This record gives sequence, structure tokens and C-alpha cells, in this order.
Amino acid sequence: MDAAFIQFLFAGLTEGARYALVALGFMLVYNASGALNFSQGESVMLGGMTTAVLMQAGIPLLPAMAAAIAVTLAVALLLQKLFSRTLERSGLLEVIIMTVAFGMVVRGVVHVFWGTQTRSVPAFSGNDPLMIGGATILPQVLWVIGITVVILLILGWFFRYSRAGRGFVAASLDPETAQLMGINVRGVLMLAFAFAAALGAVGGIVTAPITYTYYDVGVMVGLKAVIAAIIGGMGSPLGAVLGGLLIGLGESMTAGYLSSAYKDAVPFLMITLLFLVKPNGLLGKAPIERV
Amino acid sequence: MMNELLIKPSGVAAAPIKSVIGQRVFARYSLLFVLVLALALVPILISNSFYIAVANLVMINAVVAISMTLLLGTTGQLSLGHAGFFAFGAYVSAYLGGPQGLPTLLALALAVLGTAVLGWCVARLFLRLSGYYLAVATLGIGMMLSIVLRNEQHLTGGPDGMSVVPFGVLGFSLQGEMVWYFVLLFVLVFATVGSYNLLRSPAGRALRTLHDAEIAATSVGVDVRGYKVRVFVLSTALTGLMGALYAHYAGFITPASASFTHSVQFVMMAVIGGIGSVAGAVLGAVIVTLLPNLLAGAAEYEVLVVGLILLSTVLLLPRGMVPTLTAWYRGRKGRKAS
Amino acid sequence: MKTVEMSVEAINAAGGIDGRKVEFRGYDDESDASRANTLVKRLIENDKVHVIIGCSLTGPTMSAIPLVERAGIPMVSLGAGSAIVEPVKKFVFKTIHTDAMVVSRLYDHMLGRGIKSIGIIAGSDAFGRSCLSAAQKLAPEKGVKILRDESYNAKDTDMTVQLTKLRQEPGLQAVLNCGFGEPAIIATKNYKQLGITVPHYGTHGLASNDFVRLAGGAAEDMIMANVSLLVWDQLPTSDPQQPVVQAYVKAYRAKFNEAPSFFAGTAHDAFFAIREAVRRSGSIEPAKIRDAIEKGNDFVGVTGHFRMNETDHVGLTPDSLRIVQVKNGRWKLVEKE
Amino acid sequence: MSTHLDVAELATDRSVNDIVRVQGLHKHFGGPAVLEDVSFSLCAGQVHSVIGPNGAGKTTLLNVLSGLYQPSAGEVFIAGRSLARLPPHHLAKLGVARTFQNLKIARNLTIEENVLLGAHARARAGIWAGIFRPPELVRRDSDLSVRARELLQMVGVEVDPQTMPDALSYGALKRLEIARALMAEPRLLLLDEPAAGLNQRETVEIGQLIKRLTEHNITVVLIEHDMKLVMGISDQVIVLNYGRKIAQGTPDFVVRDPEVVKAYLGTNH
Repeated sequence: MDAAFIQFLFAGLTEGARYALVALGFMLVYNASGALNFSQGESVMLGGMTTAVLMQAGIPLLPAMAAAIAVTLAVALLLQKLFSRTLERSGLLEVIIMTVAFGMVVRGVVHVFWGTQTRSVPAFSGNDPLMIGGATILPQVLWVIGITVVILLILGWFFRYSRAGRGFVAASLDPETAQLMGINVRGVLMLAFAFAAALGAVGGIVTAPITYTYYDVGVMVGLKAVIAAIIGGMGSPLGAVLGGLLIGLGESMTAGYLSSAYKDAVPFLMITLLFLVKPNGLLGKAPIERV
Repeated sequence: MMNELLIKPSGVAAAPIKSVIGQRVFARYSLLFVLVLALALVPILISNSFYIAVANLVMINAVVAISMTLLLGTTGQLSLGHAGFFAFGAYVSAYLGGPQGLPTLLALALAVLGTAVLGWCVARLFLRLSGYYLAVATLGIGMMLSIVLRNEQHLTGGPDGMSVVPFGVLGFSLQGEMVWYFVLLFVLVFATVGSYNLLRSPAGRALRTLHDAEIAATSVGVDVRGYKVRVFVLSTALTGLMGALYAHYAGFITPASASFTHSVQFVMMAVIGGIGSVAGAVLGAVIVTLLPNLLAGAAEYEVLVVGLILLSTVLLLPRGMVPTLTAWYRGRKGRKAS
Repeated sequence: MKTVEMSVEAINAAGGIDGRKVEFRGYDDESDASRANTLVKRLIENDKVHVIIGCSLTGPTMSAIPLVERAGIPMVSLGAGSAIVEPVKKFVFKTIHTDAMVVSRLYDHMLGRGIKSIGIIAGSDAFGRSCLSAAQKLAPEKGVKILRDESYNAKDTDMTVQLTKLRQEPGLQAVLNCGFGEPAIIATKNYKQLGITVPHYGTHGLASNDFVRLAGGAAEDMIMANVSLLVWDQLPTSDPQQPVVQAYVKAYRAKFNEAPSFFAGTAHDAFFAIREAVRRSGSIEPAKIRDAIEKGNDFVGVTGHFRMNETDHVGLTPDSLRIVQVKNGRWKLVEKE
Repeated sequence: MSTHLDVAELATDRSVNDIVRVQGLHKHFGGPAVLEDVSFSLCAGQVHSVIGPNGAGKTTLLNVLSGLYQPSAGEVFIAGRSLARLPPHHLAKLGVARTFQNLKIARNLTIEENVLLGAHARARAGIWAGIFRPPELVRRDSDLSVRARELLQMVGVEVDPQTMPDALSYGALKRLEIARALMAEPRLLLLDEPAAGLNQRETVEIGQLIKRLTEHNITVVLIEHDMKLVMGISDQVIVLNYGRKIAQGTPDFVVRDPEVVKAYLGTNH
């Protein structure tokens, strides 16, 4: 492997990790409700922005992070209330529109209070690059990849072994039966929103030192992550991670070997092609049509 | 045959039914006629051509919103990429009428045709996808179009955009807000009457059934997929037409016209006024177009205000403004009558 | 916008231009061309302005040009793109160096240091594209060779890939960064991170204090061409611009308690040019103002020494651009080489 | 109006006696077979009921007959035409109409429009015609709308046809579906549990209605749990159990069949 390739690889993994975290959020909410939260990307923005603003006010990293996650959680729980209400009273279409509108409101509030300027969060452990296989990597990149892996392990453990996690899986597979068995389906949706928000916020915070943060940083991340979730097969956690990484790598390799100008088109091209051959995503199952 | 066999034809009942329909149609058209007349007088009464310019923008957006309503309000297909089709129409007409030197009328026609063909391809490929998948597929198409527009500088002028030649018909060039006002008013009236007709025609009934009773539609012989494709093509072609008209009217277009935000704005227009209601689409276009102008002095509040309006519409008036108001009005009238 | 407000207040407080109070209407086009188009219509038709300052970006300016040309209202743009004034449009002026001037100035500096082969990384937005094409056009004239150009998008968060490709070019002597905003900052960070040692050049799009602050140490040693505003306290007293710039910065500081950006400086000059034109023509008729801006405008502004004429609606020369370099997190004026 | 006449001609033509012919029909959804080797013929102009315990495959059979499902194996002919590879919306042209067990009503159409939908094949339903609204479309549509109101009266839905179906009771919605199916002027009418959720009086009325339809050469295939209704109006009964046909014949004959008693009636008693 030559140094350039390793450089592209790490660039792709860093971006991919962020998409994967947000894609997981999409997938959790989808599994719990059958609907998509199109404002998922805003959790990335909220996490990063709140941390940056608090740190500029002199608060150290860890408390700032905790506060940022708390803020994102609070917003997500508010959204969850509106989400459930819309889903029950209206339908999937209205949910899409509602969440798009909610995202605008969140962006709007941040815009009004914190302005449009770019903010930065200092790197967790300095800016001196490390040399790996001839490529130069920022230590923050390792933080991003490391934290993503840890989060994935925790999630994996939670869904497989913990009681709450199993209830979650059961409820998403068959809500009615789960309800009969005494699982609180509403609680499951709340849990999904909380997890999704925390994932996005953490994603936003750890990547902020690399990517900076501003009031509409979440839009593009959200769009690409929803594509990642669909590419992976909506509803599959592994698929969401895979989709996120594929998009990240696809973008960096395209920029590296083909054309940097068309890099942004990669996820959209990927999903278009995928829809033609495998409409249910890589790891998704075809729904059985019943009349 | 069945008529006579199954039950005795009630000639007495049939006649009044017909005349009731006739009256209602007349009442509707006369209202429309008065409205159009009033709108036609507007530019004569208002001399400030900035207001006319805003009205022109409203009308362009209103027709796109109607095209969105035809899609969203009938079959329930959500397109998050309509700005892409708008920009496609705009750029094709601008390119063919400008650098290629075609007569603008021909350029416009080709732009509409081109958008229709593009819409047809998208529809054929993705309409079997429903719900989110269609929304995401159209989103992807729109995004790719906007990236291409930004990067193919030799064709599109790149991110700076390109200037567009004025629209000329028979050696007469359409310039000035006033002229465009009447052109756009004509297009808007045509689109409104046409979609209003369509929605209550047999084809419209079939289309509206696809929203939540596809299987019932199939069972009475509706070619579900065929109708979905046709209405998608109709909607994209109309959007492409408005894009092309906008390009010639504004004299300048940029890739921002294909952006995701712009697509969301089109959806908002169709939703705020009332999904499926033509009048609602027009009202939605009025609100969404006027807001930024009202907030021009406080642009930082714009995203927030627009978001709040959309959010509260979905939450508080789930059927949108016009249908909710009509229902309320009817209810009141009903109560009064009883 | 703050600058214009400030100048308007100052002028009205001093009795206006020839006794005429200046009225001011400002709107934010949010860098969106179609929004700008509507707002300019509003200024012309609704607010009935006599003259327009703006827009501050090339794209929005371009979208407004057909309107002002038709209406015959002079517009002084703050957009950098050469396309605004090339070819010359009757009613369109600008008070900022074209990107071609900036690039030309930077090329001169490079050649002075023996740099002949460069790579370019440019944003895919209007600014980056315009700068890139100016650089490509000027290169053969100046004898500079562009080995490779790469681009990034407005929302990109990682440019190591593009920079790696530039670094791989054999014989690379310098990199020119044609961009502004967040992505350009990230590119600067990535530049340091990749340990690229050849000199890093930037355009005036980057020359702001915010940029240095956000890029942290990564901006160190970066070389740019910019107006004197950034190094206002380092100008020698012999410099004709020195008093103008100092007066402006001090006034701005006193009012807003922050340093003006170079955009603010161009707005100041735009206002100044108009004020002078009104004073000289003694009229507020748009056509007369236009003629007066075009003819006989000869003044030292914050941005440089303006001499506009029929064929030149900018009136600036590359000379008024200063080569500055980031040293210890501050802008340092590089002495004439 | 041409299809109208064709139907009339065919229906009076006694040479096409078996309107439905099913041969060796299998259907599965990836798992165990829901229908297995089902064969039968249905005589035109009669009421045929399909009965069987829950999960016997009745609704699946109806879905195959109405073209919504393709058979996994075997063939189905309606009026001599094979349904293989026939798109489901073509069935209406063959004169097949149906109702649904769990209502399929378009909630965003008025009651009248829901009925009018049944005449889709006869209406001018082109998009262009819809937009330009030629006088011929207006005329034909107002004729259809007179007919729709008559049918609504006939099935006993007596509210303002301009209102939305939300206003209707469950029983009325069932009858609305029947009106919609009749609007198609079918020769084969498939009814999926039309009496479910209806009260005693309504059930009797539905029975009378169904019986009257056969007088005009409409063949009815009825899925119903109300045995009294089935036995009262059926000419022929087909009994399904676990996806297999276990008996076919007159109601009296079927009731006496030992296998039917064991499999179906036996479980009930």
C-alpha cells in the first residue's frame, strides 16, 4: 500500500465514522417506529456547536461535552413527542415533512442565538500529526475512529445482552406482541430517540476539531447518513455502519483517484445505482407484500 | 342495460341531480372569472413594479407548487428533488436559447420536453419504490443535477451561474415586469383550471385513490404504475416549464436553483396550504415567497420563522390551511342551516 | 453593511452631502443569487434608490447586473470576480481588486523567490472557480506552470486527499489556495498536518483575523496578497494610504469595538466613491452619479488608490495590494522584494 | 360504451357457461403452501360461496381470482381467458369486480367519487382529457354520477354522496364497496365477507341484494362466515381446508359431506 492510499483510507474512515454514527441514529428510530427522522443530522450540529460555544466561554472539554449531549438529548425528547403525535394522527409523509421542519427550527434557533460564524473545538490531544505507513494522520482522527468503535461495541452489547436492549429489538420486530408481553413500546421509541441523539452529538463533538462546526453543518451529514442507512438496508445496524463507511471511503477514493469536484455526487450516485439493482439495500430484507 | 334491469330508473331524481352539478360548476367558474379579472387589473392599479416582480415570483412558485400538489396530493409521492427539475428546465432553455442560438420558444419547448423525458426516466426507474425510498431517490437525482450544474462550467457557467437571453415570441421580446405579469398570470390560470379539472375528472379520481387505496384502484382497472408515471412526468414537465420561464424572466440562473433547500421550499408550498388542494398550493406559494421579503430586514430569523410555520401547520392543521378552513366554514354553515 | 451605516451616520451628522441627507436601505442576500436578484429589484423599484452598494459576492452581483443596467442605476459591487467588470458594463463598478490582480501580485512574489511550478487547490464555489480561471489565464503570461489543480466543495470537511495529490506532483514549489470560509481553513490545517513544506499562498479571500484564529498554528508562514487594512498599524508613514486606513480603522473600532474586515474596507471605499461623485456632479440623478464615478474619480481609499475611467471600472492596480505573511499568529507586512 | 355491450352479449351467450375455471392451483409465499392443488369450475349466473375455517386460504383464492396474486403453479381462466402474466388491472376489463375483507376505501374521495371509481374502465380517464375536460367527458361523467347515486340508494347508503366516507358506519362502508364493484358492471363479482360486522337486518338485506344480482347474469363468488346467509343464497358451495378443496356442491350436499362436517363444522361444534 502506498502512502497516498493510506492517507485516502484514513480520510474516508473519518468521514465514514461520522456518517455511520448518524446513520445508526436513523436506523434506531426507523426500527422503533417505521418512520424516518429527517432532522437527525442536526444532532451533529447541536453537539458540536454547544461544545464549541461552551468551550469558548471557558468551560473545559468534558463538562462542555456532557452539557452538549444533554442539550441534544433534551431537543430529541421534545422531537420524539411531536414525532409520535404526527405518526399517530397523520402519516409517514407528514412525519418526513414535520422532521424537516423541526430541523429548520433547530437550525434557525442556533442561527439566531449563535450566528453563522464557524467555530472550532480544540483537538483532544494536540495537533502534531502521526506518521502511519508514510501517511500523516492527526491524532484526532484516531479519536474519531476509536470512539466510533467503542460506541458500536457498547450498542452491540446492549442489544444482544441487556434486558432493555432485547426488549427494544423485540418491539421493533413486532410491536403488538411486544406490547402484550409488557414491553413499553413508547418507552422504546423514546430510548431510540435518546440513543440516536447521543450518537449524533458524540459524532459532532469528536469530529468538530477536524471539520469545524457551524449552524448548518448538519444538513449535508444528515442527507448523506440517510443514504448510508438505506444503502446498508434500513433497519440493519451493521448495514448502517457499513453504509456509512462505504460512503466515506467512496468519497475519499473518488476524490483521490477520479475527480475531487464530483466527490459529493458519490453517495447520490451510489444510492441511485443501488436502487436499480437491490432496492432493499445491502443487508435489508424484502418486505412480503400482503393484501 | 343494468340500469333498467336492476332498479327502476328514477327519472325524477336524475334531473335535479344534473342541474345541481351544473349550478355548482357555474358558481365555481364565475368565482374564478371574477378572481382572474381582479388579478388582471392589479398591475394597472399598482404602479410599483417591485410589487409586480414579487407577484411574478409568487406566480412562478405557485405553478410549481401546483405541480407538486398533483404529485403529493394525489398519489402521495414525495419528491425532494423538484428543484432539480426546475433547474434542468431553466438551464436547458438558457443553454439552447443562449449559446446555441435557438429561437427561445423552441428552446423552451425542448426544455419542457427534456424535463419530461428526464422525469419519465426517473419515474420508470424509481416509482416502484415508495415512501422514503422515492423521496431519497429524487433527492439523489436533484443533488446530482446541482453538482453537475456547478461543475460543468463550459455549459452552465459554473457556480457563478449564467445569464439568459430574454424570451422572444415572433420577433417580440418579453421584457419588463408588466409583460411577464400577464404571461405568468395566463400560465397560472391555465395550470389552476387544468389541475382543478384533472383532480375531479375520472383520471383524478383514479390518481387520488392511489394515495391510500392502491389495491382498490387496481381492482377497478386502474393501471397504478402507469398513472404514477404519467402524473410524475406531468408534474416534472410543468416544473421544468416554470424553470425555463423563470430563467428567461430573471435573466440569470445559478446552480442554487437546484439546491435541496429549494426543493424543500416547493414541498412546503404544497404542504402549508393543504396537501391535495390547488388553492392551497397557491396560498402556500404566496406565503413561502412573501416571507423572505417581509423578513428582508431580519434575514437571520428566516429559517426559524419558515420552520416554525411549517412545523405548526403539520402539527396543528394536519390537512393544511385551505382544507381546514373550508371544513370549518362548511361546518359553520351546516350549523347555521340546522 | 456596518461600515456603510457608520458612514451614513457620519455624513448625515455632518449635514449630508451638499446638504442632502443620505437615506440607507440594507438587505441581506444571504449569498444567494436569486435572493439578491429580488432584493435588488426591491431597491430599485420599491425603495427607489439612486445608487446601490453591493452585492458582496460575485454570483449575486452577476445576477443583479441585468437589472441595474436596465434601470440605469449605478451599482458598486464588492465582489472579487473579474467577470463583474470584464467586459465593462455601463452602470457597474467595483471597489475591490479583481482576483486576476491578486493572482498576478502573488505570481510576481513567487517569481521573485524563484518559484515557477505550483499546484492550486480551489473551492468549487464562485470565488474559487473565478480565482482558478484567473490563475490559469495568467500563468503562461507570467511564466508560471500549474502542475495540477484540485477542488473542494463548500461543505467538505477534509482536504487531505486533494492535498496529497498535489504533494505527489514532482517539482512542486508552492501551493496556491483559492478559497475562503470553512473549507479553506480546513485545507490550511490539512496542509500543515500533511507536513507539506513548500510555501503556502492564499488569496485575499482568506486574509482576515478570523482565519488566523480558526486555523490556529496552521496558518503560520502563509503568504497572501491583501489590502493594507490588515496591517494598518505597520504601514510606513510615507505611505499615502496610511492616514486613510488609520482613520477608518479607528472610527470603526470606536463604534463597533472590533477590527473591520477587508470587506468592510471595500464598502467604505464604495461609499466614498459615491459620495465624491455626488459632490462633484452636484446631482443625485443616477445617470449623473454614474458619469461622475467613471470620470475623475481619483482618491486614496482604504483598499488602494482608485482611478476609474471608461475602460476600467475598478481603478485599482496590483500595486496597492500588500504581500503579508502570518508570523506568530499576526499579520506581518512583507517589505517590498 | 362498447365494453358495456360486449358484456351484455357475452352474458346472454350460454355457450360460455363456466365463467371461472381453476386448474391445479398452488400458491405459497415462500413458506408452506396456502393453496394446494385446487381445481374447480364455476357456472355463470350463480352464487358460489367459498367457506372454510380461518386460514383455509379463502382470501388468497379470491386474490388469485382477482389477479392480485399470481399463482405459484396451476392456471386460472376467467371467461376462457388465462390470467397468466395478466397485469392485475386488466381483470376489470374481463368483467371482474370485488370487495375487500378489510375495507379498501379511498378516504380522500367523497362517497360518490368512491362509487364512480368503479366505472374507471368506462370513464374517459386519460390525463389530457382530465385537464381539458371536453364536453363529452362532462356528459359521460354526469351520466355516471346519476348511476352512482342510484347504486348508492340501491345498496342502502343514504347520506349525502358529496360527504367523505369518514361519516359512514362500518356496515355502510361495506355496502359502499359493493356499490363501487357494481359500478364496474361486472359479470363476476367477488365478495369478501360482505356481512361481517353487519346486524341481522342488514345481513338479510345484503342476501337479498346478492340474490337479485344473479337474476341479471352476474356471477357471485362469496366468502362468508355467516352460515345462514351462505346456505340461504348459494347455488354452489366450495369448502376449503388447509389450502385444499375438500368438497364442492349444493349447500345441502356439502353440509352432509362427512369430511366437511369433520374438518369444518366439527370444529365449530
